[in-house]
Amino acid sequence: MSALIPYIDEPHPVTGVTNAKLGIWLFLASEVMLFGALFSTLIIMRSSATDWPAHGSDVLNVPLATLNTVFLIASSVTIVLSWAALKMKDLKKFKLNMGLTILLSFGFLVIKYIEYSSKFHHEHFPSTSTFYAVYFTLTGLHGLHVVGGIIANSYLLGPGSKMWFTEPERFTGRIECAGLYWHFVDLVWIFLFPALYLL
Amino acid sequence: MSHGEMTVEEVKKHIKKYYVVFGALLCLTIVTVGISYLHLPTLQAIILAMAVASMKGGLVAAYFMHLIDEKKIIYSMLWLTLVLFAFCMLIPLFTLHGSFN
Amino acid sequence: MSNDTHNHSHSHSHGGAHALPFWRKYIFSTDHKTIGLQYGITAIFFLLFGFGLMLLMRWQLAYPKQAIPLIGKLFTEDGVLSPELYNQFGAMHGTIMVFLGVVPLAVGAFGNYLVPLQVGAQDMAFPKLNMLSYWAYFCGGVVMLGSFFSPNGAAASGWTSYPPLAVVADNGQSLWLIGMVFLITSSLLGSVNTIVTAIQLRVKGLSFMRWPIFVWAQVTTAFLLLLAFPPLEAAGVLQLMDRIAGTSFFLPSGLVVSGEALKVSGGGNPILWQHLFWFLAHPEVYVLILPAVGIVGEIIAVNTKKPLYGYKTLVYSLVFLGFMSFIVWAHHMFMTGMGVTMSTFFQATTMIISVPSVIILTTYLLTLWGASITYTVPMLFATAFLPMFAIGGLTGLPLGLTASDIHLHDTYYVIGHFHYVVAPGTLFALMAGVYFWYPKITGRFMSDTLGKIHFWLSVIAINGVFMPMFFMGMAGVSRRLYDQTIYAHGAAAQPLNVIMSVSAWILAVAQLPFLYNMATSWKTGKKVDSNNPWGGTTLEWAASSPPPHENFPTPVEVYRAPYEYSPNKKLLPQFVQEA
Amino acid sequence: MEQPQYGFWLPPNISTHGAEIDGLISTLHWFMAILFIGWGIYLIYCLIRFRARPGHEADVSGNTHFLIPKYIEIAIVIFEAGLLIFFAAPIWAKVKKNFPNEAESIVVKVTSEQFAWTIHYPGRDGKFGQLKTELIDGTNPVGLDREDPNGKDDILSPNILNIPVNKPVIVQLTAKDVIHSFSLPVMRVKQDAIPGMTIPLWFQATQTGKFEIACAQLCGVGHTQMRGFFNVMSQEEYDTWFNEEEKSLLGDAESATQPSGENQ
Repeated sequence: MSALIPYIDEPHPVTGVTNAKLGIWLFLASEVMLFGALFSTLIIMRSSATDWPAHGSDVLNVPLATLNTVFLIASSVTIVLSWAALKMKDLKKFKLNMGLTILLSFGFLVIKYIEYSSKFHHEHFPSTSTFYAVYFTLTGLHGLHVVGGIIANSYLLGPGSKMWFTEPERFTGRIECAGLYWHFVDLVWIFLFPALYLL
Repeated sequence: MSHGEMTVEEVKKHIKKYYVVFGALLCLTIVTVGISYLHLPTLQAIILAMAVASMKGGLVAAYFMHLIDEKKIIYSMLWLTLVLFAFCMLIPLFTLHGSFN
Repeated sequence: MSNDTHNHSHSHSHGGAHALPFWRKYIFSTDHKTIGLQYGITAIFFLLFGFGLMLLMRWQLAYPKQAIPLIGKLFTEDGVLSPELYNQFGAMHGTIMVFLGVVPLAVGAFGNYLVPLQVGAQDMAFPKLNMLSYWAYFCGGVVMLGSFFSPNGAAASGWTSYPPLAVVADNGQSLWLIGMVFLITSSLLGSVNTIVTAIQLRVKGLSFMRWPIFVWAQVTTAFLLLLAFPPLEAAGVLQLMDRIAGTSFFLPSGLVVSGEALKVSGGGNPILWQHLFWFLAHPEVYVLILPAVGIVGEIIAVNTKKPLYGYKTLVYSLVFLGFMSFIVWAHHMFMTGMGVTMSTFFQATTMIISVPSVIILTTYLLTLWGASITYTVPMLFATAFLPMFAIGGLTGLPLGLTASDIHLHDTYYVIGHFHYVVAPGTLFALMAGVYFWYPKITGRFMSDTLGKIHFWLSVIAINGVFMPMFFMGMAGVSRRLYDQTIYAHGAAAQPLNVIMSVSAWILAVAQLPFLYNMATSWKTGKKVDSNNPWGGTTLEWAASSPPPHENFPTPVEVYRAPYEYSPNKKLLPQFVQEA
Repeated sequence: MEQPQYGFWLPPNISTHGAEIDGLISTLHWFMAILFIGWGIYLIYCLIRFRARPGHEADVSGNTHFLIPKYIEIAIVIFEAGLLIFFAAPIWAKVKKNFPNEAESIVVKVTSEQFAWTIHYPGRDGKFGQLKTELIDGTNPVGLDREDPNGKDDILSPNILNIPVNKPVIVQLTAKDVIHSFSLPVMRVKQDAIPGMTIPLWFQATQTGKFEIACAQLCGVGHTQMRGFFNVMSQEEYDTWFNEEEKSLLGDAESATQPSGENQ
């Protein structure tokens, strides 16, 4: 059926983009608004809270979070490299880079798990204070986005990659979209990290 | 795709760029963590940290997300989003300072 | 897909559809027309359900504390609607009508069915996402309906769900929030699809300024949904955290509920919810009205037999209206202790937004000048839309100015105002749309006689429901009161409640011919004799009725702007080449 | 004190600022009526004159341009801007910002809860006593500390606001649990009561009488029942009531929290 839908694999002559690319950007636009509202909340909570820690580093583990930042940035590089590999028609290199991306994202989640469990261990829950409420909600939602990314990327690495042999252009486009989403997840973290851990 | 007709040479050039950006991002991460250990006054700390984060975000958006050369339709849509995002970021101002004046 | 498969599948486009099993064709279909119909049928069910809740509430309002005749015992032991149920019905009436009724009908059903047809596409850009969007909506609906059966019933804190009330409320509220997350997801998927379809799948020759006005309205609406809904999603998650994880995003310190200090960390801000909520919910009003404006534009263009007046002005007004709708939200919050600076800003934006609304109304009114108006049933509804929308819009003025809002805020005046916009406004337009495109969808006309009965009864009854609300609001009666007669000024205005309730029941009866008409004309209505029975100019009239699986077996092309007529008064559809 | 007359339109106005609000409301409704009737006449004229009939054809040239609507639209814009600048904003500033002098006014705290109002007078010393959450119970709904010297003479009046006529009243409005809205229809006063915030408002009554306080914001299952009263008294009546309350409070400090509601 989808055979009749144009501009799946080639850009529209007027807009210059494929359907998927326009679609993913629209989706990211809505995500921008989602995190915009959450950052607004963070600012309000911080401005009016009485017991906000003077520095995030007083209560949160900065070295672990820094490592996580490096993980996410690195995974952003690997996913864009996996797309570049497809551009050079190198499926093996694509698989290697995409695999690395997923591995790094898992690394991110593992560290997140360590952070969370140490907080729970010290009886710090979302209900403890507005700081922890913001911390858990924002990192939790970001974490869900990471999980979503892992699912999508794993599909594209595994069963989804068969499309390379039938519709290589379309598959490359899909990887580009997955990459755009993943970079956005990275971008959110780039702002979350200083806002929660460093300030 | 904006990069639909790229040659292998061009892709390789791109890849080089990605590594440079990667390096820049790592440096900026170290910078921002470093600044936080200086324990600057809150306002300066916030401005600096957000400036560095914006630089990092800008690099990711410009190079990894290829916003540096994207199609007009994507730009116009993102400008619209940016304006509305700005409205959304006015909410703290309205919530905290909207009353009684 | 490579080009050869592209061409190959053309010849098989029909065979492929029939080979599908029943559940792929009608249940988990990816055909935009089937999904449009699924949306339509589900939305009409919810509209009737939400309307039913209101009919029950109207008994309590007209005859306080008297048992509801016949069916009252189904709800409570003595047959009297309890205040608990009243609040639940009130909250769910609003939620269901807005999020499960009107938006899915206007955007999900009409948008899904018509946008691909009007841009000449074979289907939506992402058919599977489209299916997912419907099923997310369906799940949201099931959760919302299911919440009535949760231990303490459904959400009862109003459709606005203001905390702290909503946070300390019973569990129905959690289900409400979860339901909303489904509905928001559905809207996001749907709006991405609509925008991409309208922009990318335009046929050759269909430039932006040749889009039918309905497509412009749908695309603007889709942008509103796309960018305004996420803040509510965020707010919903935060409220859910407040309810489930014990956080205090919306709970200030020192709350004492029923004499007990609430054991929460505090430090939150209840006003934050209102900002985030209205950041969505004001654009949401325009989500309700813009598709209606689009539908009315199409119907007026066809039934006046002349071009729409000021197409470009209309388009710019629509887009400007959509954009401005993002910066007026705090006019819902004038009574929260807002200062002079902020309130003046939001009053100014509110006054500015009235300008494009007036322009839209004016262009439609001016289109009538020099026309040759055929009073078909859809045209009757579209005509009625104009003065009804005008009343809805005009009564926004006293609410949009702070000083007059002091007296009218949170009274029946507000209810009258937005119901005039949404009920005799949007819903009339949607009914007009049903009569208008029914022949396209089924290949048969709906009965004219039944349609006219439906129209005249509805238009009289609906004004009987909502017009008294302005007087009641003027008298200062607060909204959402279970029994206003305990107040002296409420008791004095009580006769108005009886008028409203009786009108509402007449309105309910008036919908029976419509439902009957819709159901039976499918099989017995008069058959259409051509693809273009009304004499329309836009692309959907190039397809056969009903359109086949992939809409246009032979590719279509667009040669001119919509709504053009040749000098010798001949219709010039967009898809016909010769001038 | 005669009963006010209510009907299907604005309730009587007994406040000093209400006339301006009513004036704006009626100006707006005249404006709306003129526009609507104008549009309506035009619409009906078109519907009749341009109906499809044998021998009548539509003008399809599409090059007719109308100037009058343009001027009407410009006029509407100017009129709306004028209303905003010269009426709405100044009235709002007067009501919300230009507070009367506290020394010459009655200052009360109004605390709303599900589903009642507590009116808290500072008493003879003009100073509010401390409020402590842990002291809140059935007889002391705001948690007033009677041990506090400032709190000894404070009057707590459940659901009844007594005020003297022709004297400004400043209300410090707050809520204990959820959002309520303090609505005095005859006084053209409405203000949300928001927990965690204390929002000031003021008004001045011009005639005596017994009126009602309504809750205008859905606050739970008893929203309807959240009816309070406010009595506008002559200065002498008010003084008598006030002195009796004070006497009963300071005469017997232990029974101080007994509500004075019967004293209407």
